[in-house]
Amino acid sequence: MARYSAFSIFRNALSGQKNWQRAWRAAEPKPSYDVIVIGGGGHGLATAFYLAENHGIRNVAVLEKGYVGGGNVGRNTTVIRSNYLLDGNTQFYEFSMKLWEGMSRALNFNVMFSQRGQLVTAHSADQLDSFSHRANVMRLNGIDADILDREDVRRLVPYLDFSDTARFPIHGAIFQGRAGTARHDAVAWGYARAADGHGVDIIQNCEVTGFLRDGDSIVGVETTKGRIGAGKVGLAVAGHTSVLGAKAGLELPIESHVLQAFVTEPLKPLVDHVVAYGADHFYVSQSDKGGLVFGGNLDGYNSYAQRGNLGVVREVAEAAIALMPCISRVRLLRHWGGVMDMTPDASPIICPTPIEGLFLNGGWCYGGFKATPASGWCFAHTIATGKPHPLIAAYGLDRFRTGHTLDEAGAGPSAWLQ
Amino acid sequence: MLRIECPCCGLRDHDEFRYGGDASVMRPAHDDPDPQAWYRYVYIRANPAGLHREFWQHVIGCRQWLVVERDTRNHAIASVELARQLSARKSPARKPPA
Amino acid sequence: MASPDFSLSVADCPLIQVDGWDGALGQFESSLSASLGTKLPASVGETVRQKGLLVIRVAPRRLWLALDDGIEAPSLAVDPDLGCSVSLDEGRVRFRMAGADVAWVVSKCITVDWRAPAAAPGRAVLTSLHHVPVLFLRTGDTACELIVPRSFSQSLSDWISGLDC
Amino acid sequence: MSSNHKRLSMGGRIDREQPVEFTFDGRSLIGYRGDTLASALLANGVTLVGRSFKYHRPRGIFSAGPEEPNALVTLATAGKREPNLPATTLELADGIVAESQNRWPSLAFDVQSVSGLFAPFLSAGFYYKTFMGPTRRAWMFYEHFIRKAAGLGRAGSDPDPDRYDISQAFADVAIVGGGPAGLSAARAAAAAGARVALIEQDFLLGGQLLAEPSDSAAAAWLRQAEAELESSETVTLMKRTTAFGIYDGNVIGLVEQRDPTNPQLAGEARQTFTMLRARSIVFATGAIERPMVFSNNDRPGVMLASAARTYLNRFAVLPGKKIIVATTNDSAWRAVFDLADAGADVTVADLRAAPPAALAAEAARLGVVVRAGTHIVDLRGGHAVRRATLNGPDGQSEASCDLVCVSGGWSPTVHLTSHLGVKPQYHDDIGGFVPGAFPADRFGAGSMMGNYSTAGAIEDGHRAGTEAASFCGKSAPAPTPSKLDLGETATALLFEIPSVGRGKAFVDFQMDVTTGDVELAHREGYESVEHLKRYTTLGMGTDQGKTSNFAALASMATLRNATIPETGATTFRPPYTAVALGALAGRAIGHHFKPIRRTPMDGWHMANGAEMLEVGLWMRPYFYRQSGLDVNEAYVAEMRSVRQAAGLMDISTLGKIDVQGPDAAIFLDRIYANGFAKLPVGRARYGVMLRDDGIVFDDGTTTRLAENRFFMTTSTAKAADVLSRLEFLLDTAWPDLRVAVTSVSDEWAAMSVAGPKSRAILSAAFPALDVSDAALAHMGLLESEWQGRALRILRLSYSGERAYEIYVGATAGEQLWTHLLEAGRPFDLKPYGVEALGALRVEKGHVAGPEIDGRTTLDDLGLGRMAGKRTGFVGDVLRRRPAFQAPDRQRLVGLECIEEGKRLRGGAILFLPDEKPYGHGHGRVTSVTFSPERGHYVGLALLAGDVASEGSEVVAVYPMKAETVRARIVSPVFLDSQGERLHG
Repeated sequence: MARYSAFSIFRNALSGQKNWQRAWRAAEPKPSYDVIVIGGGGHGLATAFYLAENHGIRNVAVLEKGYVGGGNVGRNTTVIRSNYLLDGNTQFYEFSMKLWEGMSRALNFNVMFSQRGQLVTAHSADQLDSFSHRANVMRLNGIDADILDREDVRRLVPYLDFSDTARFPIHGAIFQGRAGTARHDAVAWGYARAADGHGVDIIQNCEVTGFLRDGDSIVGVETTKGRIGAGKVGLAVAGHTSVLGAKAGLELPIESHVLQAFVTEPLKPLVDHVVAYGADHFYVSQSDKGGLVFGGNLDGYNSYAQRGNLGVVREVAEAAIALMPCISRVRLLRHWGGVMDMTPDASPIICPTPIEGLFLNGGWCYGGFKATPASGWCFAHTIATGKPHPLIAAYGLDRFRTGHTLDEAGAGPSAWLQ
Repeated sequence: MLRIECPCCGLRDHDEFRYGGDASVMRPAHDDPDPQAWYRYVYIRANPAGLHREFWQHVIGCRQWLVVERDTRNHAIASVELARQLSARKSPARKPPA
Repeated sequence: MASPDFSLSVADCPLIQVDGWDGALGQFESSLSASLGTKLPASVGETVRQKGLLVIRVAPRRLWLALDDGIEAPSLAVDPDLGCSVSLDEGRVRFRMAGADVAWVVSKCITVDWRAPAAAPGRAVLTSLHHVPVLFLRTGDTACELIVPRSFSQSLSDWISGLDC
Repeated sequence: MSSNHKRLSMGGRIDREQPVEFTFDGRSLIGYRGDTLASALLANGVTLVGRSFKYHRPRGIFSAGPEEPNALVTLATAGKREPNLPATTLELADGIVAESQNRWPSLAFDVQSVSGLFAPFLSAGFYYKTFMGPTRRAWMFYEHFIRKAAGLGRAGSDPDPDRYDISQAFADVAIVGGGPAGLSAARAAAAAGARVALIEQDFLLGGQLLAEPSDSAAAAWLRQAEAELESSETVTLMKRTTAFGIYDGNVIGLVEQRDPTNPQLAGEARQTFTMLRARSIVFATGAIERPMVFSNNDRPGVMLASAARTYLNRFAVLPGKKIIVATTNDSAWRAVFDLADAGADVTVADLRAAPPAALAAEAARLGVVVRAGTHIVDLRGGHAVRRATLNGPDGQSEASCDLVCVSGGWSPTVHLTSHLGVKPQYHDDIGGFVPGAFPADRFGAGSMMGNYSTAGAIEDGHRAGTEAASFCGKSAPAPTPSKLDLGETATALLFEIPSVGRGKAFVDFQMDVTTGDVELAHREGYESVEHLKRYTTLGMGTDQGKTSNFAALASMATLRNATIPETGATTFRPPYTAVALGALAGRAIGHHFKPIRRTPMDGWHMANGAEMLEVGLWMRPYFYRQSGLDVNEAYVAEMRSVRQAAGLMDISTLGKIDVQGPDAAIFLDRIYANGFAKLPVGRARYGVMLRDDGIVFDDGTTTRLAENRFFMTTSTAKAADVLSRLEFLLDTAWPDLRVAVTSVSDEWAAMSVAGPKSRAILSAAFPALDVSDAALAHMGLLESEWQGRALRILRLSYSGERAYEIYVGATAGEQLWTHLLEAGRPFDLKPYGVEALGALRVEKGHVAGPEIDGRTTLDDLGLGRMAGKRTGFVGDVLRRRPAFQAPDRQRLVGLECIEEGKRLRGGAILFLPDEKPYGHGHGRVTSVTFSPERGHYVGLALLAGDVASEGSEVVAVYPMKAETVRARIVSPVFLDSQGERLHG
């Protein structure tokens, strides 16, 4: 695989761009693999890459029902942060952050990880106290975090509403300087190309329709491209985990819900950070192309439809103007929906399953993008060794039975309220 | 925007309703001591890509809880009934509690 | 519309709510009907007017009795085996809205089709005004009322009037 | 050059009596009423209008509608800056100040246009392949410059001075598009008896009919249709209104622009966002002409053929004198004839070897040069086209020109129909995508269905309008439509990309995507349509690729050696055209973002120095300002006054629920963890509700008013959730229980009188009531009347002091409040706010929001004894799960600061004294207060059971302030553990 570099661009420019190779091969399935990863999104591709890179397992296929990166990895608002409160989450997301920091160079693909800092506004002394609790936990776990007062926030993001007419005046904020955004598609493509470079077969337009069994064990999959044998099967199909889980006989505490995302027309730089509104559901950043990329709350009912409700569009716009009155004349260019696996505690499920040979990676709720590298890393470890990686020890399926749930928001077991 | 035909109030916008989740799971009796039954009721969901029976409350309206059958792939609503009527149908010989 | 032909006045809104029990509804309603001296509205959204009293069905087993200004509350003795009543004398406010442009104002506030039979004079619609539950009462060709929770009433009247609050 | 030197002296739909002044890049210009900004610029000979996104290439006006990729301007009136607006859709009005964008220092001389020189290096996706070193954070360095170069216009930084409105609308039949098909559908549906809303984005109805001469038969047909619809009572004509999206429930999102030419509307909402609920929808959205692909096809002076015809016939602008029309189909010939008729020197380059003879004959009659089998290979001219290189049967030749009109066929406008998942289907016979099968309540008509003749569109519209009305049950017999035949010939509309020259050939003008980029994407394996879009940024511009999608798709299909349907179709997402966020927010801005909830005593608080605090939607007194005291001093002063004399607190925000019925007691027994069935009438009890998963849901007191009647209070935050939950259980789980629950939160003003002198104050305030301890014991109830309103006095304490909660009808709330203050004056009664309330409860060890955080159980909060051995209540079974019984489970403790001069803070993390503070510690401080009683800070904490032994020390670590404080673990009740004050 030819390396990407400024020099390769220069050389190819002189030869009329005729010598670039495919980013990954157009593979067709072999009869069997050591590991099949179902799902050619960020998590599945990262898993395949780390199986090869960290564990030397190269006889791997990634099966994607559509095209690589066509699911949530290419539909999200690209925020990356590691500001988690609960033991079990904090270290996992910080590990992910560290992987992000080296990702472009590790993959030789610029994923444009931009550590521009993320802040969440606080609107009362109590809310700022609870943010301080979080920030304290972060610092005590070696993660950068700061608490800002109103004037600090004003200096950093003067375009927020500091006027007397603000319905929920800004009191302060929690800030993580290392947080930021990345180019979502590049993450999928970068992992695909790097995994392909290690010999992984990436097979697009290949939908898994069932599982092959030997007794109680899963030994392969049925697909639209025929039967494929596998030593182990890893499931990484965000949004559709229940559907495929059901085919394998797994009963899961997951509901699929739509989360909408929005982008405005491209503008000259206006928002230099990731900003989230602590009084309502709204978060925004500005892409390198110039569009303001933002989102809000779940639509709030089970859905696989990848489209949202007009009422939510309106609510998100209201929150946008409440936080940033100056974007009232900025125009919404496009909005779309992604299907989220919501769990009853808003934390993921990533573990071996009760079914021999089947491993599960799902339930990422609306936070899967930032977890992509650590999820792939830990899932690869779990598949390779058969045992959960220590960083995902808390993400077992059994926690709902035992009560060891990780409910960051304390919102309770109704998935749509998370 | 989803619109739901409330059996009492007619076709109303989504934002007048409160979602109540999967209506196909059976709530155990209030004094059922079986942890497995409660675990399944609270956590396990079929989550179908297709017809889904679900609770909605017309909370900004008649406040009745409804059971709606809706296709999760395209949001088309097949039926709406008062939850209370459904429960009555299930146990026609209701008797007042002792 | 620069200055719509529209007026808004605000008044107290004494109400009595009565509920019948599931299973005893027929008995409950005939007894209530007898003590009020009027038939009851059959379905949600229908109203019946009787001597300064507007009977509104707000749910399958729930009625509101709205009293006109200065009308004494009827004494209701609800048999506890049939249902119950609760006075809602203090918690709501009545917005009286009228004028040639009232339909235009309503269209900016609530999701009610002014021209639909369900919103014809004499009908009631439970709906939301800026997230707040309200009862819309169509009182005439160019008149209606909104019964709104007292705690939100100032905010909502500012909203309707297009005022900053 | 004289003003309007390209304007014809006659014709068009402009009003020459009404000149309109505007400026473009500082130049004052004149247009006419009826112009768009684009037509006025063209009339004034302005051909260079903008710069492209990536290469900063000069661009002109390409279209006459919302598909415009190039002519984007910023409206730059002070305080009302609005970037990226297509000049082709801006209705000209006095005072428009327009600026070109994406150029510096000027449009004609743009420094960044040198990026064109680097174009070979800036191929699609080049940034994925570089900028990765030398350090890990290198991208942050490069990104700074890339961000500055990217983006199109610049947004304003001030709040928007304009207003927006939101409107709710209803119709039987909504018709999107006011062209021939839409007009015909509206007439048919209205005649059938349906209520019709006709939506047209333009400020004139007519669609493509507006491109017909203003004295033609088409114009007469249009006038008649419009007059008929305007006079119909059941038709609402919505001009200047864009249907930006179709959503579930047949809800159409509309944005209506205020008429900018009517000065009387200046104070009205700039835009109105309407949610139109339609029983059926007719899509008559027309079609968009496709460009042709050749080298330098983006030069200013290249224009869609239909646009040129529109500028000529609608706006009376002849945009060129020496014109080449390049086409693949018949439709562009109509432009040829009209332009020639208007006096231009026209050459047609038709890709087809043999264009229809009738067309050629008419061309000959008009002196038009016809070059069959010929296409443009390349264009020259910087700021305006000058010469074209043509390639035909006789080889290459050159031709001079000042305008190039192009037509690569038409693409039906299927954007809206696909928002709800109707997949476009490719039809070979028209060479384009039309909507697939509609559901029963949606219909298509006219050119959006591939029916390209006017006569056909009118018939089609009539059918669709009739069927849509019939779907709504309206089928009064409709008259036959009035016919209009413009004699268009219908032939297959080919799309083909012939050989291109050496210069860049653009498929997406705005995003600067070329055929070379498509080739590169293909070469690198980004072959699916979605990969192509994402890798090359195709279709990602403000025009959403309205003119580019098909060309790119065709180009990829050729490369993959596949058919167009095999290559795929893109999914269109709303909005169809960009929508201002302010319009979507409407009036819900500023204070109106969320409704404000006020207690009956709000006016008093405001008038008496209260600092108000937003608590959910409520406004509550935070503390009362006293001279010279900050919040920390003020709340402590308020605490002292409660502890030493008495305080008055507005607690009207508590949720209040009336629970009635023969089974009310049984019901409460099930929903509370502690029992209520045995509660005597006239007594209150503190209760805790759990969620089904065993976690604490809410707490409050419930009082038994009568055998079958209870008065429940909930926390302020959970009031609505609790009521819905109760209704859920009654409707779905226990419909056999005869219980009615009703929110009475707004019925009652509620206030708490707390402190040692509270009873005396009550006696003074209610001389007629017996409030002695015998008559009103702790947890007792007294019901009475005050000023004709119901009065309930509950003896309950949150602060630990003797205290009474007084409930009175809301209309008398403020009156009673002032009455109590008056009666309490001799006893030093002072109002206190939520900060003091919170502090008082911490001192007393009562849990609240910070402890009931959605993760704690009854046992965690030290309340396990409330449930005792009870079973059968909500949450009972799952609260027994193993995790909740673990020895290191965090439980409620009290903490006492033991370092002089230091303080505890909520959110501090707890470690053992000899531990290195790292990780999550053993727990955290949840709530703190300065305790005037103890003279130092005390707090509540959740601390792991295996380290929480009373009397031992912990260290509270607070890195945000670099603080480490030693504290002793104590009982959470800091005050009066025997409860003597309750009775004192």
